[in-house]
Amino acid sequence: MIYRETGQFKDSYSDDQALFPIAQDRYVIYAVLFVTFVVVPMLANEYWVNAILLPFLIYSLAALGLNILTGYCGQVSLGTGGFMAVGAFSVYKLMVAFPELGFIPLVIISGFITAAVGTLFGLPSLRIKGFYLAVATLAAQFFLVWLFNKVGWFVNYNATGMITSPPMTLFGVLITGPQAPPVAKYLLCATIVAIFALAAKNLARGRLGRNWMAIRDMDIAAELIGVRPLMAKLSAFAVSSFYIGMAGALYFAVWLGSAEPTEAFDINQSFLVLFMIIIGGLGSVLGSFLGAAFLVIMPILLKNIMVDGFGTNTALAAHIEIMTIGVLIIAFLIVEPHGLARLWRIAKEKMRLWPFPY
Amino acid sequence: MTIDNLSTEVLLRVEDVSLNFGGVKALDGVSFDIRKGEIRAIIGPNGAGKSSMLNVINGFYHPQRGTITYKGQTRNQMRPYQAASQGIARTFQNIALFKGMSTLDNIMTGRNLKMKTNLFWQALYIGPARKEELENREAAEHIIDFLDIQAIRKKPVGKLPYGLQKRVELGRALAAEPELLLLDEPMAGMNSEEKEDMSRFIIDVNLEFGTTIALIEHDMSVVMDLSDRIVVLDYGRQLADGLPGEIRANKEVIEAYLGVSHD
Amino acid sequence: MIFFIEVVLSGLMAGVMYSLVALGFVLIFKASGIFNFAQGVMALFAALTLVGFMEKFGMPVWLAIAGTIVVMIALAWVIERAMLRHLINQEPIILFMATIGLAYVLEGLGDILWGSDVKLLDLGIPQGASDWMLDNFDIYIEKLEIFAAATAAIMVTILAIFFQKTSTGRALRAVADDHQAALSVGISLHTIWVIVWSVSGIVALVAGIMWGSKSGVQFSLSLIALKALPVLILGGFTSVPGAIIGGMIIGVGEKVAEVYLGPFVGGAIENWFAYMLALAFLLFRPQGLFGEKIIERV
Amino acid sequence: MKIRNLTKTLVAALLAVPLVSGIANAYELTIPSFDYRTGPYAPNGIPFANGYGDYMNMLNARDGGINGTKLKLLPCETAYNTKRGVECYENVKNQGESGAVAIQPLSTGITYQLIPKASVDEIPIFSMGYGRTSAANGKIFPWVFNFPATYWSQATVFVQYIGEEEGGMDKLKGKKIALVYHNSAYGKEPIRTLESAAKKYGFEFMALPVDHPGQEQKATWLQIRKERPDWVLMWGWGVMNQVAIKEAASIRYPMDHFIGVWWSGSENDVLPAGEAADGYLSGAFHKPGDDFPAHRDIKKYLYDKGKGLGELDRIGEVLYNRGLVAAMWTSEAIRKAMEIHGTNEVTGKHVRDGFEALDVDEARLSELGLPDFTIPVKITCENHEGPGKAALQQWDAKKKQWIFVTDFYEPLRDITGPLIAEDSAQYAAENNVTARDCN
Repeated sequence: MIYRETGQFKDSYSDDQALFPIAQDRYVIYAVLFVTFVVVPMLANEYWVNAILLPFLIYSLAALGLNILTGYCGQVSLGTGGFMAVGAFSVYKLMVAFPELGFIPLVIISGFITAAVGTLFGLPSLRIKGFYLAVATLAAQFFLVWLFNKVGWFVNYNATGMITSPPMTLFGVLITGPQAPPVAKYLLCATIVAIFALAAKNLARGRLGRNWMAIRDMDIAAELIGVRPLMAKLSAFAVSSFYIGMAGALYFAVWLGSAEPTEAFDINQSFLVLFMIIIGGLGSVLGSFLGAAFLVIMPILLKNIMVDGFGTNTALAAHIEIMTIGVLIIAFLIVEPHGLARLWRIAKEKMRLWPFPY
Repeated sequence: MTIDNLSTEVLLRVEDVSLNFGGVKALDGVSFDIRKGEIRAIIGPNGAGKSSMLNVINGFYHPQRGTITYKGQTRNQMRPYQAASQGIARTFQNIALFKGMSTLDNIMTGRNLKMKTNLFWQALYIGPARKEELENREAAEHIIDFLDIQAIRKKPVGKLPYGLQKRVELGRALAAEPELLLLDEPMAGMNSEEKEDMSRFIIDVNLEFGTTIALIEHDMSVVMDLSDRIVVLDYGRQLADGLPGEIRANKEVIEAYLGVSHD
Repeated sequence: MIFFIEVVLSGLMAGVMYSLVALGFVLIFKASGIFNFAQGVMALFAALTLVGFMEKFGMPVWLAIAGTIVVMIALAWVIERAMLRHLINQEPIILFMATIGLAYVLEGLGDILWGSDVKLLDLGIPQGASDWMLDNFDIYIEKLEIFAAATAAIMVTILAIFFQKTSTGRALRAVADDHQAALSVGISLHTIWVIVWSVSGIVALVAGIMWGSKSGVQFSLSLIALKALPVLILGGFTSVPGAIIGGMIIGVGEKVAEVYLGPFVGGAIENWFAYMLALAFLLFRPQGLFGEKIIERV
Repeated sequence: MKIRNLTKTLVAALLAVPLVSGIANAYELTIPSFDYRTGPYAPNGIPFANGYGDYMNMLNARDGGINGTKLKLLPCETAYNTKRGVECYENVKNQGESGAVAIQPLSTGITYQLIPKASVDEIPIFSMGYGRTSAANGKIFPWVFNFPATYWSQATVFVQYIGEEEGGMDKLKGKKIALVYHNSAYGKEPIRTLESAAKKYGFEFMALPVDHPGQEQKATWLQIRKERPDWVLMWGWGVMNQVAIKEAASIRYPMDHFIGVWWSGSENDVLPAGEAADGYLSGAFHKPGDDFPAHRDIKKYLYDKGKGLGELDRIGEVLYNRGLVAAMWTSEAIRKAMEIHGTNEVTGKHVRDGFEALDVDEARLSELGLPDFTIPVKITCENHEGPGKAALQQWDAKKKQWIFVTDFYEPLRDITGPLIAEDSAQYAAENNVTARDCN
């Protein structure tokens, strides 16, 4: 009976509208935040930050973005890699041109730039639906990557088209570049992700979120009750791209430190993020995190266990690794097509009834 | 309900509307009006063009010929959301709820047009946005009480039994506080008591909120009890238009419609 | 002028090569509404198996091919057993995701079984430019691609006959139109799926052979799937002729663009141009060139 | 339920990483080997990794490591993917007592990735003939070494060869040279060099990009057929090479006027084209074949005992030898480091000094059982490119082997020099690095 809301009466709608109406959920969240911002920074070593935590956080942000578009608004997109590139190159140009603005504002500006681009490429969604749209967004993917690869201006005419993130500080602490202490990088990303995850949750439970879901579930009916498809879809594209753009900015500036468009933002990037939200759970903020965690950690985990643990040779390990991932994906989908997030909810339901299941 | 409380102010007038899909005539020169505050029934056999008529009224279909005059302004085309924003709401023949969302959210979506705060406030979920959400939650809760569906407030509608889904859909339409409410077979596939409940709701809506209602229904007894006036369609043509009594008496109608079995 | 013809011709040929891959997608999507992401990897897997049979077991070509076909059918059966039947009536995107899982599995399996080196695939398919064309008309066409075109033609004919004449074929179409209907006339969805996946497995083998003899059999083979996607949206996910015609349009379009437009913008525009072209088509026909019309009702 | 598993496995991950660093009895030198035995470029990655690993293991088996200190080869699969490269780097850099003593990233992307990190973690990056060309400037990039020659030097070598074939550099005027390149950072490397060479010698230069992976190059070769360049250079990788060579053959482009970079000159690249590839040229800085004492030792000490990483009959392939020569230079740098710092317990920091003082001449090569296997290399503080020389090898389809057809050319430093200065200056400016003093 650890998890039950009986006895928790809500005497106002505002209580009921609260983010986590059930007390236990609130405690869980506090615990998570505590771990994220206090425990992890104390424990995490460089390997954990650079190899696991940073990619996890950054992909979570990207997944959040895509989930808004695909999970909530039902528009499947495979342009994520391209949009991340927009964010990355925007922040690069800005960092070189206006370092005085400070890193976080620059990241947010890059987000807005990406939002604009995303909205532009969202226009076809007004006519094209389903997988047709999905494949059509690949046009964005390939075009954007080509653009950044071709136009010298984006890379400040670097001979090879590589961009390297110049060192920047926040509150006097380095947060980009090789000298930056891992913990600083981690805290920066964690903070941004936490804030915007909250924002996403708010949007999702508000009017905009409902309109998105209405379009997703039955666009015709939605239009007939006064949801403007144009506004709903484009706003979804804009918000989604905003998130993905910021993710791209952090991905390049904080995590990788240098990037080349053709490799760092290729089509696999788009697929990876899409997998994350499907496995994690479409239309679920929590799902975005679970999906990212799964696809970031699982491969490394398998690799470490096999290679370091059992001394399997790297090639075989890599092959087994990819097969295992594949099998796990299928297994998950069979067990719970609605993703890890749903599994979590079911688990909670169980706990709610336990030990008296009736 | 009865003739005397029937105002004469016309809310909506349909004039000589024709609609065809690739040669097939769905509507052919249909003309009738709906008066403020009345319950107007549209009947006819399957494929008579009843649903098409509603779709024309709220702008989902665009008639090739004819005009629609709503609240004094005449037009022959408008986008559905414009219709909605001018106070036309509707329910659907085969339920068109947002299956992934809870009852409450469905109804809140219905209030979409009443809500104005912008993205940024919503993202913060404080100040105006929060206030707005709460106000509209209040309103939504009224409808929930009115339809007596408190129990399923948080349930995803996809899993609800048919009768309840119909009810939620009505709720979603009411949430918009419409002037004109279009009901497309609100009682299809219901058992007799569910039908009774539904009829009661419709009448209450009409009386309490003074909402004008246009309804399509097959069940003659229901139609005859509920409606103030009835228009009969058959294969897109307008067969008759009048008070329930007159329709009941109308020979043509009896032959064309009441005669034949309707399923 | 000659050169332009040349460009168009090789565009057409390249297009057919794409169509070979696209066909597999179409078959499965048509019959089960599944967007089979694994199609490319299936081509790779088939080709690997074929080469493996020939190299490791020294089988003659015909036997190796027969063997590979058997393998692909077995694969289809396993896929249906282990995966599809547990995912009946799921949303398309879930099924799509599942096929991605499948792609991963096949990718790993193929490497483990047959290794990751480049393997020569020589079935005696004519290679290199057609000297006759080159000498007489100074037009450059790959023999292999002419061969591929011919194969594609034959394959489409066979498929057409299969769909129109045979009872199984009709059953498949029934399923494509309406699952319930199909079930009601007493066709087991399971058998249907096994058949479809087998057929597209064989199509994948053909694609694998063609691309394999072009560039040697290696991992990159699985990436040709990306070349097939614009063909799909342009031709429509559900149309076999669409896959062919779409392929040709894409092929010609991207080649002409690359040769005549590329030099001015720095080249390598083929990829995105193909998608842009398809996108442009979609704006006029949201269901693709030959896809079934989408009718919205309430 | 699934969730619980996930958390469980998470804990496992925590344990999995330190597992290795735990075991350390005698002092061992951790030698990471960034392999790619999977993914689209595996066919090239595998032989290199085998050559690199075999040589190190052979040193262990034959002389018990370097000066008696064992080498611990630490393979890590990157799949030629930058993101996995990051994980590999973080994973290997602190393992063992020594920590990673030198890293061979084997990917331009990963190299760029590690260049800034290297100086912080004090691990030398040895990007042998690839990566960031301007890293040749030791004043700006003290931790990066890209000897024996950069792409830019190589490009100028090709230009010289072409000049010779045409009968003098002056004959280059009015000639047309095309570059078919992998549309990525790696492929774009030579463009500026060739452009300025074109300016200097007055030949016409056209660049034709090919997108990854490059199975479909019709358009590219149609353009070549139309423009009829006198020479075609190629900066290709993976399947792109095979397809390009086939296409070239099909349009009857003369193979002996088609020159590939040294990553486009392995058996993998020419074999699929069969007879048609005969006469194709490529850059090289080491000999092919297994007819060297070192190779015999590898067979004797490893393959005869079944400890070899690859297949016996593939020893001596071009990419295998490339891995081997990389291992040789790395081990020599370590040896040098031990000599300089007078200890066998060297770390990355020391090995960097070893690289910077590296001097492997003919005599030393013979001692190592690799008589004139490659060019003598001498590294200095400011010059991390070393000789910058390259030769050309030609494919003999009958014998199925590569044959050296030229001596080693000096690069045209008057062309590469300014470019390197400019590019390294830009890097220094963007990352506020100050050039160190080398005197």
